[in-house]
Amino acid sequence: MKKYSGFSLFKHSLSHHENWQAAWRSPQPKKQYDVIIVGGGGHGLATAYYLAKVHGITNVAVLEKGYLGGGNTARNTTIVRSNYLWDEASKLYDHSLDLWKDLSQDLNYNVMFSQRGVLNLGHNLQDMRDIERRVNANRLNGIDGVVLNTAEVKEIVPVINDSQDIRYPVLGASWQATGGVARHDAVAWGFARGADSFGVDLIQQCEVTDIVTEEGAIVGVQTTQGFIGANKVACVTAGNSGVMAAMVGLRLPIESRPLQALVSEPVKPIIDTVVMSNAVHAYVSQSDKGDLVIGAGTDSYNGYGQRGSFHVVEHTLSAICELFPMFSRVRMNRAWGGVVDTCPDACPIVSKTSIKGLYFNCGWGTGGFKATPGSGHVFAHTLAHDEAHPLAAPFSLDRFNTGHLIDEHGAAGVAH
Amino acid sequence: MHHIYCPYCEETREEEEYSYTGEAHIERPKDPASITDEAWGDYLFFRSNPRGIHHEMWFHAAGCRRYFNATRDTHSYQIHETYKMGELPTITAKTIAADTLAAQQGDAS
Amino acid sequence: MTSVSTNFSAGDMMESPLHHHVAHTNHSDAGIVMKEDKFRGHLNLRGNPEDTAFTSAVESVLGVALPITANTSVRSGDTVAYWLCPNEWLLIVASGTQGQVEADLRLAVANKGADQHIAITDISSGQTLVNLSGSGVAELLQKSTVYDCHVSNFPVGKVVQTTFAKTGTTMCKLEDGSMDLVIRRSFSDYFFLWLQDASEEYGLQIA
Amino acid sequence: MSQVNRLATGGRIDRAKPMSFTFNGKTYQGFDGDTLASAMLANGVGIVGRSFKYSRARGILGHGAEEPNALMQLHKGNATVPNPRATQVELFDGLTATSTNGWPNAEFDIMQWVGIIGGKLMPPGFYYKTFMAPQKMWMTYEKFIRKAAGFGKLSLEPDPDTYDKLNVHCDVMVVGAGPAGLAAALEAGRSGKRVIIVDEQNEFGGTLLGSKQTVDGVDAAAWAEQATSELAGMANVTAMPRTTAFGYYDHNFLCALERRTDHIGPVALAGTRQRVHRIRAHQVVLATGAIERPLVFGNNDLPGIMLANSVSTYINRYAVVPGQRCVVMTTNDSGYQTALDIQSAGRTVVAVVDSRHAPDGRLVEAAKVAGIQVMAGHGVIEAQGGKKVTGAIVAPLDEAGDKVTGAGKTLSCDLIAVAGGWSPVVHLSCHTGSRPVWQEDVAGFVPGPTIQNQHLAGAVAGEYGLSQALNAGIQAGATAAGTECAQVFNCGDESEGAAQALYLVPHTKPISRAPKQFVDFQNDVTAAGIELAAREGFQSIEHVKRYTAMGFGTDQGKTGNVNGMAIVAKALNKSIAETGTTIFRPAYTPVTFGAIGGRDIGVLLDPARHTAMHPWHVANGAEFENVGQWKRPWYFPQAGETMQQTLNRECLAVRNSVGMLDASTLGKIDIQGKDAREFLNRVYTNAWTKLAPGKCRYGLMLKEDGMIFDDGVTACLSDHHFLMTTTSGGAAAVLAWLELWHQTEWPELDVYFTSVTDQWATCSFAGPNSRKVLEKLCTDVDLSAEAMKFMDYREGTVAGIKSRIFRISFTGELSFEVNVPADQGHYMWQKLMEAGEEFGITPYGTESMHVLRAEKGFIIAGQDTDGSMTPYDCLMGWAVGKTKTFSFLGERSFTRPDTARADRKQLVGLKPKDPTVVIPEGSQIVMDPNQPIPMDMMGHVTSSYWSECLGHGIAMGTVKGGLARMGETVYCPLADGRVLAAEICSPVFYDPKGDHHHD
Repeated sequence: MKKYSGFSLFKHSLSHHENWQAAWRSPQPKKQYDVIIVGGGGHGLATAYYLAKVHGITNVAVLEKGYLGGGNTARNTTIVRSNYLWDEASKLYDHSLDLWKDLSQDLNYNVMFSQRGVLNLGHNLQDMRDIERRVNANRLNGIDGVVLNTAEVKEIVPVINDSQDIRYPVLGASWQATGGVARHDAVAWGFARGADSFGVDLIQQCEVTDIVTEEGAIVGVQTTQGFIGANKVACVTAGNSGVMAAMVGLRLPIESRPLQALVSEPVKPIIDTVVMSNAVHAYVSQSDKGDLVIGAGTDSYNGYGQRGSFHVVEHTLSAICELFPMFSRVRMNRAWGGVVDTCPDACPIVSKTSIKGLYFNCGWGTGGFKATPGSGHVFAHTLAHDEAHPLAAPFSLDRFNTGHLIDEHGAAGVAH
Repeated sequence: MHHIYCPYCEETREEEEYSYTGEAHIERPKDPASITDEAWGDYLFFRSNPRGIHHEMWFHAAGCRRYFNATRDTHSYQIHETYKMGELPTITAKTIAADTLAAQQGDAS
Repeated sequence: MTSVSTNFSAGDMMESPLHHHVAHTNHSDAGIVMKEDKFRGHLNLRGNPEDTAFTSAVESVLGVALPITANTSVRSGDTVAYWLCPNEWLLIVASGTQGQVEADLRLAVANKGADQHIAITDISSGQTLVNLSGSGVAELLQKSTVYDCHVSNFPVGKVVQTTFAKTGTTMCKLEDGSMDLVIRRSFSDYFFLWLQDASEEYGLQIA
Repeated sequence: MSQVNRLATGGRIDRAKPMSFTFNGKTYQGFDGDTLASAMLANGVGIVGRSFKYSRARGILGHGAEEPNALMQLHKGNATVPNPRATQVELFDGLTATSTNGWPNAEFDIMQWVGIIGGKLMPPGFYYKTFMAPQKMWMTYEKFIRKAAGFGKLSLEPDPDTYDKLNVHCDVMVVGAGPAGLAAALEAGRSGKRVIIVDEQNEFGGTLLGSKQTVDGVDAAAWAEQATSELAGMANVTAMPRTTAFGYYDHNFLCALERRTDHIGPVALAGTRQRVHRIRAHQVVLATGAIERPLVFGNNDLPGIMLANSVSTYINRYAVVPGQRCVVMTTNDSGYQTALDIQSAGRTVVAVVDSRHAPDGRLVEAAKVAGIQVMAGHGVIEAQGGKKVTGAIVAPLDEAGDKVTGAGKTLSCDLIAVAGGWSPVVHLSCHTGSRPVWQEDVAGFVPGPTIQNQHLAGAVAGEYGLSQALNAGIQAGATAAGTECAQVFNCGDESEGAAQALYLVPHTKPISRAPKQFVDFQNDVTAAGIELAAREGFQSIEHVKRYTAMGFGTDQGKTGNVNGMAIVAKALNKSIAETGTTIFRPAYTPVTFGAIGGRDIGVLLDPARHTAMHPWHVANGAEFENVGQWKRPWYFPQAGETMQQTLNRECLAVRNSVGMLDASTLGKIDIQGKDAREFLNRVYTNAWTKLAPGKCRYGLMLKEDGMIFDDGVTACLSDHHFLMTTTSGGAAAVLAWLELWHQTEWPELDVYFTSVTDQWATCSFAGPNSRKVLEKLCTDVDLSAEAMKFMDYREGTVAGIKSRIFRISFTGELSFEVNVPADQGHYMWQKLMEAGEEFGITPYGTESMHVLRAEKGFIIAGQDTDGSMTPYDCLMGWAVGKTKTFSFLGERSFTRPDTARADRKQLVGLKPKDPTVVIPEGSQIVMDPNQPIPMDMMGHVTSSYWSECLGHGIAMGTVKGGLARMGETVYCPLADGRVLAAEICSPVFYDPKGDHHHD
């Protein structure tokens, strides 16, 4: 892998950029791999990267039915934070946040991780109790966070409507200064380039049509490019996890729902941080291009259509206009949907299964982007050792049978 | 924006009148005490979540307040039928596959 | 403690949900006229429509047969019955008679057979009947409800339960083309705020 | 300044209505009927803005929704609107506009030097390759990058306008009122069906308005006027100009934005500025037309290079010729029409440069007859000029259009009209998930298969000819309306020559070294950039889009996408059909946030629900709390009181005499039927079989996972009749829950549920004197302690009103609840206040209610529980029936391994060691305050108050294994550094034996 730098840019400019090498190879699939990762989104690519880098397992293929990073990685609102409520979840997300901090250097790819801070607004007394509880838990876990009152929120986001006479006034917020946003596509491409440099085969346009087992153990997958053998198959297929599970007769505690997001036309910078409000279902930040990037709530029904219903967008934009009255005259440029794999407790599944050699990493719901490096990192450990990474252990499938759920609805909500 | 036929109101109504209430035909175990934790967990949380034909429940919240079932394609969002509680679907993934096959054979002949 | 007494005259024991919005008009030729039909008796009736003992008992009290076709109503003098779902009706009767009607219904049903599974619930105070008329009503309803209220889809006598802005309503079209709406009490202030806002371009008269 | 480019006659402008406007501070004149763009062109305005990345000078390219360059900052102050396209802004007198980029202005932009000098260092993806070291510096780099972000600016003031929505329904919805759409609407309208036809422009007609063709012998524009007026005369047809269908959602639901006042002034003087029509259609006819493609050659972004069809439109519709000496470059016959239009406007056509070697259509012949020079087999390979085009380098091309085959020569000109073929406007058809398909014979993507009731007509389906469009339109209208139609239009426009598909005009230099060949103007995406992306392995069309930002602009690639996709395909040695297209998403053109929000803002954002006594609370100075949608009195401050003083006063009144709470918001469900008891047995944790009429019982409701979902008191009114209460926020969910189980699992149980939350107003008054207050008003019920016991229910007359009286208590004091029909609630409240006056009856709100119940250790579901608490976790095992025959909802979950653990978090009382302290709610609880971070958190404080009657702070909280830890000390480390100690105790702080409420 040729290193990227300001110097390399200058050098290539002299030859009219005619000599850049491909960021990754486009190999033909081999007959047999040690590990097959199904799903070339951010989580799958990160898993491949850490498998190779940390565990030295490089005979790995990532099979992607479309194009790399083309699912929810390409469709989310790019928020990164770790201020979850429960120990299990906050430690996992904070592990991820730690990896984010050095990710650009580690990957030699600028993922534009920008720690511009995340506000979670409270609009009623119970919201504020929950915020106090969550921030206190974060603080005692070593995760940064403070509780702000309305005036302090206004100081950070001067354009916010701080009137107390509105229907759901801003009573305060939690503030995680180390949270922020990153460039979603770059995350997928950076991990892809990194994994490829270790010899991982990234195979696009290769859809897995069946998972093949013998005597309860994995032997490979059937794909649109033929059979590919492996003793370990890791499904990192987000919204399509249920479809994968069904191939081996499993059901998952997951429902796939549309989640919509939208951007405005680019405008001059007006908001520097990420502002999230579970109570009124509105999340907004502004990209470096100037778009207001806005997340809506999930649609209530199961849907793989990568689109949702208009009333959900209407609901979100009325809340946005209420929180930011001057946004009313800006215009929506584009709205789209992703397919989110939602779990009953709003926490992921990073787990072995009853089939030997079959693993699932899914259920990240509305909040998977922030977990990308952490998810890949712990899942790679699980794959390499056939035993859960300590941070991943609480997220096993059997919690749905024992009852040991980690109910993050308060902190995750429909938050991104 | 779904447009859904309510089998009780006998009219097609806007999505905003309804709420979606999950997979249909999941029966509560008759004797919960006698089943394993695993079986109970399956009943509570595990769902088929198909990409394609799905039998699911909707609640006509702003209308007649009846629950009913729908056979809907979760990818195209086409609603093939709705039917009352206690009834069984007449259209399933199997019947659609058979219809498709028959149509193809029809084309071929 | 001394409390501020709020606007009660002696003997004025009853306040309808829209009590606070007194008759007035903001436009000489208002396109929307709202009239609250206060204190009507509202009874929720449940029973099996296939049980003729039940339906005939109800008919004997109301003087008309219960509507058993979806989305329809029957009307007789001060009494109107709305179909709500296959085993549920809203009976709106003359003000103050709801107690008697309920008692009569229970008696009539009991007389027809002891095992009748029915329910009658007085909800007269929990909701109110509002009539909207005027040249702007069709468009006002388009602003307010997702249901198609066009005459081709909403003939006289039809009853529809649907959304009204961010609350719900039961609507019935009258002979004169106006629309009766049932509004829940706790949402009535919101309803009125919405109505005021939505009727701004037509003018609003409170009759 | 005079309108140098305005023709003396012709066009659809009203020369009798001159209008002045300013652009970048300079005043110009235009006419009614102009767009801002046509007026600027009439005045010879060249540079309208600067490009995003390289700050290159840009002029107007198109005449409608496709325009990528002419983004304006319109109006001033709070009315300012960022980014509308000048081509879509109707001119009005006094309009002000500025460019959105360029400093000090678009004409003399300093940033262009960054583009010129740094441009070579900014190929696609350059961000990803640099600014990495050190990582911490990224935020600093980013600060500078952000300075260049965005086009227009937002005002910091609230929007002065309002917006609304209409829900509309129709049989046939026609999108687009060009020839195909008009024909479709006419046919559907004549059938009597309910028809809606919308068009984004100010008048119907589309291309007919800028055309010199005829329809059945009638002048095209005149035919459009006839059709429009026929539609206007049909009562069943709603015809809406200035209305853009911007989204097509499932099951034939479309959204359209109607601009009601934007053509009149910056702010609506009356009514709403814009209106969203939410349209449910049975059948949809898409007649959205096609957009002309520009041609990709060197410096093809210079001001003065325009779409040929746009040039024709400016001439014919607006009487503006945007140049003196024009070169037309075309790949098909339509460019010849533009050449003819220019010539007939009296300007010079230097040449028609046609990439085809043997063009031979009707229009080609006409141009030749008119004496226009045709350079067949040639292409404009590069434009020359600085701030404006001054010349075109024209060179011979090979037949395939792949190579320059000879020496070029420069044609001097100030306008290059480019006709690169047509791209059907497939955008709406994509919104519901249908993928466009490449159709080689029309050299464009056309809408793909769909399950919507969708019909296509005209150029959107690749039917580019006028007769074709009209005939397709009338047939689509007939099909959609379910009629048959034999009408056939004839426009005499047969015999067009075949078009050549040319997506990149070759240069003598390779792509990477040629002058910049722009594909997507707004985002400065060049052919070289696309080629580089392919070289770097970004082979999917979606990857190319994301890597280069092609199609990401506010025009969503309307002009550039197909050229870009073709260039990708070529770089990858694939066909366009193989590489495919990106998918278009709503909105077709950008839509104002405020319009999508509609009227659901301010007080209408969400309904505020009020009780019957609300006016009293307002009049008596209550502060309110939002509980779900309800507005509940939080506390009733008196002059000079702090909130704590108010609470102390309110609580002491209850403890010492009597206080009154409006409890009307509690959910109430009327349950009737002979199986009501059995049903309650199944949904509640405790037993209901033996509850006698006239008795009440507290019940806990669980979800099937065993966790507390809701709670409340249910009264047995008669053997088959119960009244259930729920939490204020949970009423709707509980009713839906009961219906769910009844309708899906237990339909055999004879039971009916009816919400009576709004029916009953509830005055809850508590305190040692509460009986005395009630006795003053109620004479027909024996209220004595012996006759009416704790948890008894009676019907009686209170203040002359038939009431339901409950002796239940949430405060620990003797307490009654009087329920009256809500019509009489306000009256009852006043009567009770009057009756209680001699006892100092004190109204209290939810906060004092919380304190009083916490003193008694009563939980509030949702505050002390969070969806992870079982009854046992809340020390409420007493409320769980152990011997019920039916396995009630949630029971099975108790025995799951995790739920059965002994060290689960359990709800306990917490008594601060320092009696003056109130531990903040939400504090986390640890056992060892000196443990370094991360600390082992044992639980958290769920409720905490100052108890005036006890004289110390009290709290409830969850603690792991808390039940077995009575008497132990726990610690709450606060954010401010304090560590508060508390003792684990029973949560019942006040009157543990319950003497008071049993009195």
